[in-house]
Amino acid sequence: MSSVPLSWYLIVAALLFSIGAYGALARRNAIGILMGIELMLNAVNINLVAFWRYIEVTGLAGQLFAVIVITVAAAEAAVALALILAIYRTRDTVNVEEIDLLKW
Amino acid sequence: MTAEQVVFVLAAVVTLGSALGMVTTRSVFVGALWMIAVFGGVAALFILLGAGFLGIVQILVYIGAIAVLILFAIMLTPRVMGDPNAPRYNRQWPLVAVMASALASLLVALVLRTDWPLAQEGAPTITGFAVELGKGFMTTYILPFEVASVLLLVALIGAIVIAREE
Amino acid sequence: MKPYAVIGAFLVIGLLLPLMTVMAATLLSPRKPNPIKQDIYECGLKTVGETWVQFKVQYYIYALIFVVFDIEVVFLYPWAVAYNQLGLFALVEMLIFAGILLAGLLYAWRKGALSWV
Amino acid sequence: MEALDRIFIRIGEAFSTFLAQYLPAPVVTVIGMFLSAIIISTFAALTFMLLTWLERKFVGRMQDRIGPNRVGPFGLLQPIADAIKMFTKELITPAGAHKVVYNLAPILVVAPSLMIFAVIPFGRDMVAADLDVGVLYLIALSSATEVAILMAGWASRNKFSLLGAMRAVAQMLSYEVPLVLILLTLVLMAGSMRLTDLVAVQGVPFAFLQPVAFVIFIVAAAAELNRTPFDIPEAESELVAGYHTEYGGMKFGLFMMAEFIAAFGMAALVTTVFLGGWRPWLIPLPSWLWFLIKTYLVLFVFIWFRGTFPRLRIDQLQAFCWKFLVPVTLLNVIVTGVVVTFVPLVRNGEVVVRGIGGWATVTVVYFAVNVVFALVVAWLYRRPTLQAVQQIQVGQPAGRGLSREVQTA
Repeated sequence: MSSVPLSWYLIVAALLFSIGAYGALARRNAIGILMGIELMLNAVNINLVAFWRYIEVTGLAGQLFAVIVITVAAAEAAVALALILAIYRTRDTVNVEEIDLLKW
Repeated sequence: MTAEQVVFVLAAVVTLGSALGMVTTRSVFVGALWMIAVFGGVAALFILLGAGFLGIVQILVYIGAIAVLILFAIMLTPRVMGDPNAPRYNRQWPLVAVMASALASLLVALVLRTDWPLAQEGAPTITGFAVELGKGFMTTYILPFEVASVLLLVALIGAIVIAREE
Repeated sequence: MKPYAVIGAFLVIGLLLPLMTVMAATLLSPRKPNPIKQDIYECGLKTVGETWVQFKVQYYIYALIFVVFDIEVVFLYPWAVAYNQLGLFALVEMLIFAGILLAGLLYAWRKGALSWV
Repeated sequence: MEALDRIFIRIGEAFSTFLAQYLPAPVVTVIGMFLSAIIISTFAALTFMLLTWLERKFVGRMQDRIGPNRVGPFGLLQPIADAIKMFTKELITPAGAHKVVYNLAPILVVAPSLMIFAVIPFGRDMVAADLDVGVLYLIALSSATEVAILMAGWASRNKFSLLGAMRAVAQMLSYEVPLVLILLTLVLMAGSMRLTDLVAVQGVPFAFLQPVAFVIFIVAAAAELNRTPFDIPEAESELVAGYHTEYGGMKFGLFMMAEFIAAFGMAALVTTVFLGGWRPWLIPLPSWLWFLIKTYLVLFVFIWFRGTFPRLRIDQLQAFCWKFLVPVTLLNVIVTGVVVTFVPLVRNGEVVVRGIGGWATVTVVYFAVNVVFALVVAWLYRRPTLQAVQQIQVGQPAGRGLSREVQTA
């Protein structure tokens, strides 16, 4: 049927997830970290849709799950960026290494 | 190589290449542009998988809403974005790089060792998926539908309260 | 699959057409750069202060409300296309959904978040 | 008549059968797809040239001028002269610009405006990509334009560019919401996001069934296109030229091209979803000709706006969108939802309205509901409107009725 095997999609998703994780953990800028997290969520969505296509193509659950993930990602980005802007206003920085008020 | 495979490889290269560009570039704004290219590549993968509706939604929400929101946030933090000498990584980045590569190799090895089922016969419901989704939201999946609106309301109120200058 | 292939063709042509236009213009146009010509335009003066001016947070608030409505689209359009196959129950469900969002909009309105301050 | 109506389809079929003699079938399909893309894109580019002339001529007449009249008869060759000028002007890259993003932005701003036409039905059976999520696709495209505009503003490293880009995108985002909600109303009535279905269901043009939505759509579309009276992002007296201040020569030309093609695309969308698309009105002309006539009528309205209205201020603009258009259109979705339940146009994917009597009933019901709806809205908004009128009469700056918080702040 489809000439692209499922494993190809899964490999792309795995690599995308790892790159996103790297971006989220290594970036200094809080917005950069958020962007990394968005990549990871995208990788998850690739997996969800790929499994929907190859295992449960008649059902809705796979794609519906992806829609919900997209919704949550958007809500998360909205609140996270609002937090970043609030921190920027008071601390004049979005560098996570300098935002350490709660460490002690 | 079939046409589908060619398109897949193209989309995958765009996605992963842009993802690498995103995490390695110095400027956050350029990083966000790379991120948009990733979103476009993922949308192409969705469409290739027969999830046309989701591919369009991916562009609509990720590029049209989330990416624009991130670009706006970058514009609103000028003292950070205007500084060309700001280092892009924190102190732990070499360690993270090792761990991320380890994770990637582990996952890929796992995927390759598993015997995945082949694609099911019969074309997926590409056309009319939106109708099916609408029916699903009104019947089986009514709870996620309404919870999503509550989530959006909470996010809206929370973000407005946090972001506004008092 | 075919409509998406056509859209792919449109994407390729849509990128190639302006690209070729710019390339043709690069070949046809003269090239005599000098520092004053390449200076940043500011009504004939030297540019004053930083380019990165501080924008109002209001821009972000509008983008934020837009995001919420944009995601609403993802839920309401499937409802709209399926509505002619469903009963009155679907209308009530949508009213709850839209009502919750309308409450969000009214909240933003009352807080003054919709005003350009 | 029939032959003339299908002339483009016939030519396409003849061409592909001719090619099929020499090439394998998949190759012919691919060539056909690219050929349709090339032809439609070229058509859009030529329309852009015609539109620049039309706009200048019409606005000139409205302002008691003649407009372009030197190059060729009636100044018709003016666009060609402009094109030659654009091509031969030096392409200046400002010193502080981010070179790659700066050069990429004009290309990326044109592509989405050309891609609009992939899903627009130009005539009977004349649609390049009959997408089942056509309406969503069009909404998604306009967001791609926003990213390109932000790229242009950021890469120029100019205050005016950056400010213009932020304003343009904020405005496009805001006005996208009423557009999307109105399209939702129409999709609800037609029960499909496919643009050909939306045309097929319009036994009576939706402009008559949803007059309030139609008027709001035209206004919001003008704002979405950054056209006067909503051209704050490019207010030449305030912001030089907005996000394309630092662009010259053909790169500037590409921004203009994107703007005009997007206007043409928006007019085509209005025609498709509100004016019955290619469906002939009374006079039997070829379907594609009817489509073009209607589209140019809508374009004329956009040009007319520009010749008539002064520019709004940004706080007025945003208040108008969020405090008037969005609540009204959201209410309209709910009202239409109720009406559709009792007077459906489509049931289980089939058009259920039959005959002249059926359509007359539907039109009367929807039109009456819209009149009542408009009156209710007028009553709800009577206070801010009256305030605005009073302020104009006593000579205060107008339009603050809707943004009361501004005055107290």
